[in-house]
Amino acid sequence: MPWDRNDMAARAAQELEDGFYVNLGIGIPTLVSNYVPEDYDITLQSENGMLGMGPFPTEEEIDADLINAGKQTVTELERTSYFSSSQSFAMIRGGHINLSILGAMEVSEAGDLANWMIPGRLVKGMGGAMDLVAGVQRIVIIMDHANKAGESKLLKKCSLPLTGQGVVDRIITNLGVFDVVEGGLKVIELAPEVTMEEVLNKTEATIVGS
Amino acid sequence: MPWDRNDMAARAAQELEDGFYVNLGIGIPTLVSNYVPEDYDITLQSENGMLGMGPFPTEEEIDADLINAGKQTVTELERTSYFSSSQSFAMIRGGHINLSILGAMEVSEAGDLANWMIPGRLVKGMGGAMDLVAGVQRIVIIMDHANKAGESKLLKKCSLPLTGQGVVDRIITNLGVFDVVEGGLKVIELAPEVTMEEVLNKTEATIVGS
Amino acid sequence: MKKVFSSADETLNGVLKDGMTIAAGGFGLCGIPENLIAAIKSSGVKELTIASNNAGVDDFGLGLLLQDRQVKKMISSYVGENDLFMQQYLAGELEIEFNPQGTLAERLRAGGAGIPGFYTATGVGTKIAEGKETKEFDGKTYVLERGLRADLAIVKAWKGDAQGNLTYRKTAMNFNPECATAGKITIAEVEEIVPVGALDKMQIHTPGVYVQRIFAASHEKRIEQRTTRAA
Amino acid sequence: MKKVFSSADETLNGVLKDGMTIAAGGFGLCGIPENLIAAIKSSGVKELTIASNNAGVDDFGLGLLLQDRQVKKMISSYVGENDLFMQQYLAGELEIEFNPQGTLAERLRAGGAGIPGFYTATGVGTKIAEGKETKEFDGKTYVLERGLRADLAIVKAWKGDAQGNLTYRKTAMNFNPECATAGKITIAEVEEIVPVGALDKMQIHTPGVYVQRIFAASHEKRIEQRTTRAA
Repeated sequence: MPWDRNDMAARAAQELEDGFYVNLGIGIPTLVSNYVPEDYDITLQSENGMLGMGPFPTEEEIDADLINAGKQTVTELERTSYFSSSQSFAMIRGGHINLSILGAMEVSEAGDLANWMIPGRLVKGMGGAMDLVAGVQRIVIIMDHANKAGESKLLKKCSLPLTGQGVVDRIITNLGVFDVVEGGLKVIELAPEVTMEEVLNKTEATIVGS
Repeated sequence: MPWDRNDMAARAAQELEDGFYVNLGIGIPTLVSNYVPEDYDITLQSENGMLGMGPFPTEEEIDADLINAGKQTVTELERTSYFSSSQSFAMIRGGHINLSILGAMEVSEAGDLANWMIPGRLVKGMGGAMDLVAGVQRIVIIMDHANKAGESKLLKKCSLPLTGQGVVDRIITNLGVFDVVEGGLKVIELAPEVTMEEVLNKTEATIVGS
Repeated sequence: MKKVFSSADETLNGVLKDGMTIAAGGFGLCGIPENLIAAIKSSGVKELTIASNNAGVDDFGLGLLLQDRQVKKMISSYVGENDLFMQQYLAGELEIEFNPQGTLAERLRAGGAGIPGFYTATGVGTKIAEGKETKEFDGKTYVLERGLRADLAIVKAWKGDAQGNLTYRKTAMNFNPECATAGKITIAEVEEIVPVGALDKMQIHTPGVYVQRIFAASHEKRIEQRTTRAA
Repeated sequence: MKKVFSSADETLNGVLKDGMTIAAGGFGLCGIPENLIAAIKSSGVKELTIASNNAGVDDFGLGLLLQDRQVKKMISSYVGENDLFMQQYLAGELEIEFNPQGTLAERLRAGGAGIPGFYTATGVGTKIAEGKETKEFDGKTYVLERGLRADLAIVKAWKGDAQGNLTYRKTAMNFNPECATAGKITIAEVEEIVPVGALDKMQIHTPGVYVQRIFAASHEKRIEQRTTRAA
């Protein structure tokens, strides 16, 4: 049985290490915060200028001056610090954030990532995604293995404009966990009841060493 | 009668305009703060990380954490703000300081400045001088017209290693005030009883339009 | 040198010109100079180039300037919250220059800090690097990005004083400090003007040298995504 | 991830290596990590490259590391307060790379911010630009300077917490925030460790992500130029 959104988030939480500074993308990556091991000291960075992001506020706690990078109201923690945008991206670009978990439209076997633009469709902008993938120490992608038309999103080469070139370290899909290695993608783990044959059938990217 | 140190500082104070942000070099330039018109709102920047530098402290006010760029103990004012070195030089390099008044060993008729290094002698370093002359809106030099050997310090070409190229706007010496203009130095003002002939005799640099 | 003014209109007096470049602080609708934006709308100034991370929403923030087509070009990282923007963009009435968010922040900082260009790995191998110079450092490729200055910067702070010293509150800080340094003229709207000396001297986010005009005003502070948890 | 240690020696455990590069905060003797410098002296580590605006004085600050010839090279803007430095320099025992003060600060900031190179007008046409690339922007010439990272950064702050958040006091801030970002490992000595949450969240100069180890100690805070006015 392939993983659902929450399974993928739970699996992604295994990427965390105690003491990590982490930036979570919008969508499924946000769910990862529900699966942080209790004895881990994890600090979430929000690229609009906050280190130590807390949960959503109660109705009473809502503060218009306190939002995350998805423009959602959030809360602060005891450890929280605030800073400006250039300082926030200095932290990101300078490699001080240990891990970023992001969504994707396509990933190539070379670790190229496309997640910001579909030509001919409305272009909304890349926000901080290009900086995150270029600067954060480790990039883990969570996404469905195939698009709605059933086509593989793990490709030999991305068809969409790139967010970053050779930036992805690991991909977690509903079918399993894949690492970008020399020559293609390596299967690290399969979701329950998912077979290697199914993965090979549903993946355009080269699967190596399996 | 040529100007003395205090006369030169007083003349340099005429370069100030109400509301100016000013960086004063070590030595005679420091004396300029004694001649600020009382109705002027002048803010002194100290490049080690302070905007709004106050006078020297009383014995009771001395604070080891509060020094100026000359490593002298100073005081803060109501308006004072503190910041880091990169922020301080962002302010300087970015052209946000209106005026810097500095000392010099040599100035050329092209506005080149040499004030940090004498080859063969001990080299102590340029500190913030190169950043100041490259970034501050207007550079005014205070120096003696001649060195101890009686040789002009206003030269056709500097003989010493430069602090900056074409950076000086105005020079105030014991003999008068000189602007760097197309083709050489222009006499703006002479000290009392100093004649143009004396200036021409004592100046190696080309004097134009006088 | 009086820096304190009584209103947004008064601070903008003599400052606005058709075709000028404006850097505007704010992230989404958080920490935006909402009174200055409204006053710029009223002024009718046109052909603006605006550097701002986002373009507001249709009826608030920078979106207000789109209603009367006052904007020629946006330099932004994300404009997805503004339908009017999309319509004008698709109709060819509005240019957009996308900058990665961190690159935009650094361009403004660099512009204000006298740095005309810097290298970043962000965007290398993507559309963003097309037509830009690249250079290798220690075997890795970086793209040259330019410092960005603006004719006018408009920022929103929490507290300010008559010297122009500013402090910001929580994530409403965002791009405001960078914009403040990048403006040839910088105007700040604040929630409260406090006496000079009342701000903690070690905690002034924007020293007064960067701010030419300042005024206090009330702020609607509209929230885009009101997300809550059970109490 | 315990960041709080009990002493300078303990924080340096396993960190020091001959030939390493160390970025050290401080301006003159103001805001220097004096306990860490003393511990580095005791450790006997050699062949150090040290990026620090100054080199201390003969018997305090970084000057202590010169006594046993532990320093191979200094990257500084001004070393005029240290006679021992001059002796070793003239004897060819010590290298010096002079950086303009603002360039040194920006190099450390850039290194910590993932910017491998930037352009500045500082030093153009002088010895400092010799052998470096230059480039024209808008008709003016700038020199390319490199971002600077260090194997270890040692900084001195006023108050810190167990998360590594730091605040600095007055002009003792100086190069400390930049050094903190430039270190692959950053160790902070503070006057006081306060509970997490006690520092004003909007006023933390160095967020904890930059600081791997922290300890509290007393500080002599020697003054170089004791200048006073009549009371």
